[in-house]
Amino acid sequence: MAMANSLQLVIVTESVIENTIIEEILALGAKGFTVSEARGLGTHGMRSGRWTVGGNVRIEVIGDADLCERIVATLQEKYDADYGLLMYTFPVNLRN
Amino acid sequence: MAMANSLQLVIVTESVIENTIIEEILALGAKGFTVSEARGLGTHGMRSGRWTVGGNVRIEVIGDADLCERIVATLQEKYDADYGLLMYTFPVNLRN
Amino acid sequence: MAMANSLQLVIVTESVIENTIIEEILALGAKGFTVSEARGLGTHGMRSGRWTVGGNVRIEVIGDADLCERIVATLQEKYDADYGLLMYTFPVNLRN
Amino acid sequence: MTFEPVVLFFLLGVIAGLARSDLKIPGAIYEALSIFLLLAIGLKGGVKLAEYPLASLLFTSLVVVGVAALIPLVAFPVLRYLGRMSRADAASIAAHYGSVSVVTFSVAATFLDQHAVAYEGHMIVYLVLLEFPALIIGVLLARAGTAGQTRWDQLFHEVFFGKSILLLIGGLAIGYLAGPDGIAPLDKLFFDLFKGVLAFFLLEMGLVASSRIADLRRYGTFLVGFAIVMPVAAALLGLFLGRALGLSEGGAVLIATLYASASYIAAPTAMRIAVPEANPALSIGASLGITFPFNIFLGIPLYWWMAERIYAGS
Amino acid sequence: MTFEPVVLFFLLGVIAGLARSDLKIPGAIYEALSIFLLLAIGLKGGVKLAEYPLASLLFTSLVVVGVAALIPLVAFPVLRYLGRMSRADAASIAAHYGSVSVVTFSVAATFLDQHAVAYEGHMIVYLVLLEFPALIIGVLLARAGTAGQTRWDQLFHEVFFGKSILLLIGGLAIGYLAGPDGIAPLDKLFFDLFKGVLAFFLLEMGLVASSRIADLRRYGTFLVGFAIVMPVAAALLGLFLGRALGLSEGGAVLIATLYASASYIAAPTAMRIAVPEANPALSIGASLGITFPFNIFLGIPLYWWMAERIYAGS
Amino acid sequence: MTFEPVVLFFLLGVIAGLARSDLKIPGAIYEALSIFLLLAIGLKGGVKLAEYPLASLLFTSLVVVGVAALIPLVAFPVLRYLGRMSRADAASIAAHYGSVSVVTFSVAATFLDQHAVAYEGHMIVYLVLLEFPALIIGVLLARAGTAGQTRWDQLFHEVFFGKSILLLIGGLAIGYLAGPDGIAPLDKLFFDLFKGVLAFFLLEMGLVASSRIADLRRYGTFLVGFAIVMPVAAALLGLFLGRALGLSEGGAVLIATLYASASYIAAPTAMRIAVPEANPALSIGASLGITFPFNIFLGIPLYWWMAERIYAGS
Ligand SMILES: Nc1ncnc2c1ncn2[C@@H]1O[C@H](COP(=O)(O)O)[C@@H](O)[C@H]1O
Ligand SMILES: Nc1ncnc2c1ncn2[C@@H]1O[C@H](COP(=O)(O)O)[C@@H](O)[C@H]1O
Ligand SMILES: Nc1ncnc2c1ncn2[C@@H]1O[C@H](COP(=O)(O)O)[C@@H](O)[C@H]1O
Ligand code: NA
Ligand code: NA
Ligand code: NA
Repeated sequence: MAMANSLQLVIVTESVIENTIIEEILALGAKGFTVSEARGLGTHGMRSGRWTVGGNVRIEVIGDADLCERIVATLQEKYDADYGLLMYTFPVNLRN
Repeated sequence: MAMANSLQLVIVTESVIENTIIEEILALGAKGFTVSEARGLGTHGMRSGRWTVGGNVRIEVIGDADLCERIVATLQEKYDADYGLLMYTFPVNLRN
Repeated sequence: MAMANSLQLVIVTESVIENTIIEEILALGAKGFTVSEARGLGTHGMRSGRWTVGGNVRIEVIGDADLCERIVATLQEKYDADYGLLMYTFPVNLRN
Repeated sequence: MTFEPVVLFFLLGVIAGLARSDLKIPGAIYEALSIFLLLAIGLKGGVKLAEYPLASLLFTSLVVVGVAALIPLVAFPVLRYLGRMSRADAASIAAHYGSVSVVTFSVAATFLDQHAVAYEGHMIVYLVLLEFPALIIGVLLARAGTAGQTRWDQLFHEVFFGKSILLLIGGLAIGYLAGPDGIAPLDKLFFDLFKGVLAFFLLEMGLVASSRIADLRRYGTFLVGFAIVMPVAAALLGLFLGRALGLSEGGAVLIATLYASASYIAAPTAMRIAVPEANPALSIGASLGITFPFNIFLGIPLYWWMAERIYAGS
Repeated sequence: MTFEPVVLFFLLGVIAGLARSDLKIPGAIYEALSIFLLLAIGLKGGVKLAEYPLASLLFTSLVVVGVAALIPLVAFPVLRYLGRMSRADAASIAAHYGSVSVVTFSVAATFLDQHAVAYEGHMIVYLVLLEFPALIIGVLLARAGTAGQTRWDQLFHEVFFGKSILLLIGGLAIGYLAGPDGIAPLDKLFFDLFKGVLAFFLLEMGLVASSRIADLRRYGTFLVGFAIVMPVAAALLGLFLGRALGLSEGGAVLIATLYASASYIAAPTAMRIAVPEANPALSIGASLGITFPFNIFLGIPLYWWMAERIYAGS
Repeated sequence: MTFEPVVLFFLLGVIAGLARSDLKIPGAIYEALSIFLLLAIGLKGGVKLAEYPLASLLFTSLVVVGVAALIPLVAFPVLRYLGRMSRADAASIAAHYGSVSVVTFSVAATFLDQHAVAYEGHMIVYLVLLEFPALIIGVLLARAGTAGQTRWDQLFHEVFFGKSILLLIGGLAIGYLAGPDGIAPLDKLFFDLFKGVLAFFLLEMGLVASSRIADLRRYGTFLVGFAIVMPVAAALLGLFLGRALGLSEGGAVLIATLYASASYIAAPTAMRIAVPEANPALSIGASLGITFPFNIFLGIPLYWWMAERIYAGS
């Protein structure tokens, strides 16, 4: 899928909404994603990954600027107020 | 190992071939690597990390453009057809 | 926290000093961090994550160049000699 | 008042947590222990259930569940107006206290066994039935008169197919279908090891609770008081109901414990999904940081003491 | 036809999976359970093995393994020409069905115990011996007349030092060397808990199988038919062989079950490495999504029923 | 010299490791097993402790711990001047050998049980007491006459609230408080399964040790020799002390084993934090790669043989 001008969008959020977020991402047109477990601290407090608190997930999506824009806009509107959420992008070169 | 012009190569692939891929990377001259567990969706379908399906691993290698080129070329030729494989690079500044 | 000119600082180090490193990072002014489990190979040998050897952690901090500079300088001075440690930065666009 | 030795493991966990020890039960193990406990309790209940005519259970079950609905309905205004909490927070905490705690129930049953007090085997059915109605009441309270749309489908899914209910009901069904003889070869795992696993679980709960205790200072004395007074009031309701239903003294203590206990497995997840604007630290802090230890150390012996008074007076 | 209560846990897992419950057995637990099962079976077999003269086992073992080679050799042309599958896919599926399933075997043994049917203790030796030859046959079939180079060294390594074979053979050796008395102090873990652990394992298998059921629609009715007819045919072969070898009725049912069962632990990994161009979803979908549940619910009682007819006619 | 069958699991692990098998015990399971072993040993000791007057234990405990301090104090100059190691490395290895191994102790106790040799129940108290003083001596040795600042607060915290000590002492206290009757319902988990869990643990230790064996070539023959001679010398010290203290023959073997064993749970973490410039591969390679297998296969039977000679001569 070697294409120019790809962006990597990284989403760090609460694992309790992992499935919901992934459904959103796919509905918005992502062709794939990669998820890994994480924990962390942010404005919503410590998320140590212990039960009853829950941990974070780190979701990575590679796509064009347009797709990333749509995902960012949707998640920000629907989940940013109530859930721990961090999103950032950076350009990458796809190599296969 | 502070050197200029380093690239971070990220390889997302099936955990069943983790050891094989790491041998290739070291044989091609990488001085180190970092591995973490992941799961994901791509053209080879969902890899949820449940047994019988298996999960992915995310392998990161920092090196110069040459090394990354060699790794990309080798893995693409030998593993891209049969295994789930995603590779991308981006420039980073090494700080120690 | 959408701000321009953010850097992502990635620190890969031994899990035995995770808590110590995180205290340093917060004391130096980081507003948050994300941690995930990793394993790897570097100049300090293989860290497979098996017990008695221990694994690595991958700590990500997003902040301005100043903060990253302070963290890099502190960790390099205090931990680079005795512990496995890799640090690198790259620019990212914060999206929320 | 004596207590069950198994609660000493909770204490050990609290000490380890407060001392910032590196002791931690890995998440995978915690998950496995909780699947074990839920299945084992379900199986135990299912085997007992086969001994009772189902029809006779129907009426008492309706009463036990109906009366339990009072708990969140009383807790909500108390939290909202006395405690001056936001609607979402009050509703979420009310849901936690209306639902039940499987581990508290297990400690109470162990306590009764230790003191050789008999109780009806079908209590476990009430445990299953009491787990979820309060969650729905909580969401209704949070949404009453507000415009916020609720993810009702997600809530119902979470409530009925969330792992706690699914394992409890699944175990109940398997125990009922297989009967005592069919389950016998599983006894060595599910019944003989039960108390040991409970000890392990309490160790981890102590570790987690200790991190909650620190948070509590921030929430103020109102919530701390609520987390102690509410269970005692609910337990009294349970004791009188138990007597009215003609249950044994041990059975009444178990109803009291169910009413007094607050959920910290099913409720937090359900509330995070259905009432995300509620602060989870408040509800979990109160239920796990105060009510749970209160119940296992003081509450259960107290409810038994009260039961003896109430039954003596009949 | 009655079935073993333990299979109800598989059903519970399927229901949870289809209902998209959040129930999941953590990977680490699944790993530990499978190490437990493999070691326990090996130990059990090793203790029994000590009771038989090894030489007498050699001949029957050769026959049981030799006849089993027919299974992949018949399955391959059926899949390739009747099923119009690619060479790689046909070879990989043939390898899965030629190999065996440890859990299916355990459910069959439990079934026989429950019905108080005796069987020879050395059956477990066949289980170990049958696990790998089909994997090598599968790779040979995939590579016959093609230019593709095979990672033979990796395959042999995977087959002989892969954890299933290693734990089975290791357990066998330890059981044999230590004898019943040496193993006795381990009985409480490895034997008393065996059936309970099997129940847990079946719960997880149900969860995984449910995700495979959805896939199956895509593979068409041919594969579904194959996944039911093939085991029954193989079981018949096993029953007649068992009678010819003078085994007890119970022993014949176990040979039949071994022949009928399809691997989903050793085979998928080995095939992914040695025949990577085969689609793993097809082989795992058939073996885990259809053949496994078919065997534990219908197959085992059916093979027993057939065994009674065949042995009555002798 | 016969050995305990349970050590065969260690051998299986070594073989799997050397053959580069994909067998591995997941980290979460390893963690859980070690929590189990530490708690179980603590509980066992606590129950026994209740049978002894605490005051009478105080004197012998002081002697056993005091004499044990000789071990790191002798090991350090040997490593530093004979072995030409850096100050940090010599100090860290000395600390490992001065501390003790819970698993080696358990194998020795199992060995004595198997040979029906009696021993005093309070040995476990010595196990707990011997775990940490050597760690502090090691840090003092590393820092003597150097400018390097030590993270003393972190070290003390690690030593006293690190999970090994915490679980051992916690178990001891719970066992002591609850007494045999209070602990009885936990026996099925903590005592009946103990030996099986030990087998599992030894399997994993074999896997890890095998990776250490390869490293050892690099460290040279001096370290290998040290890792065998040091335990035997320490064991002799322990045997004579045991006799002098009037312990039973079995008790003396256990003191000998404690002195001979080297830590690989508490010590590595503590040294990594307090003496980070020491190379962890050296100390863990010696203690886990050589001393541990030496002790469980040859050392324990040897110490028993020596005990018989020494006690016969009294
Ligand atoms: N400055 C930061 N650097 C790295 N990760 C962060 C940062 N801020 C937040 N995060 C991650 O994003 C998650 C959600 O952030 P928040 O919504 O601020 O609670 C946190 O739990 C962290 O894992
Ligand atoms: N667009 C994408 N964004 C992020 N990760 C991806 C993407 N496509 C594929 N991946 C990851 O790479 C793995 C292999 O991809 P594939 O070879 O396409 O199956 C997947 O399982 C995902 O973890
Ligand atoms: N070239 C590299 N590429 C990726 N990760 C590396 C590299 N070098 C070191 N690392 C990671 O950083 C950790 C510490 O490195 P070191 O201090 O060199 O032992 C290693 O265990 C690896 O996880
Ligand atoms: Na309640
Ligand atoms: Na078969
Ligand atoms: Na020692």
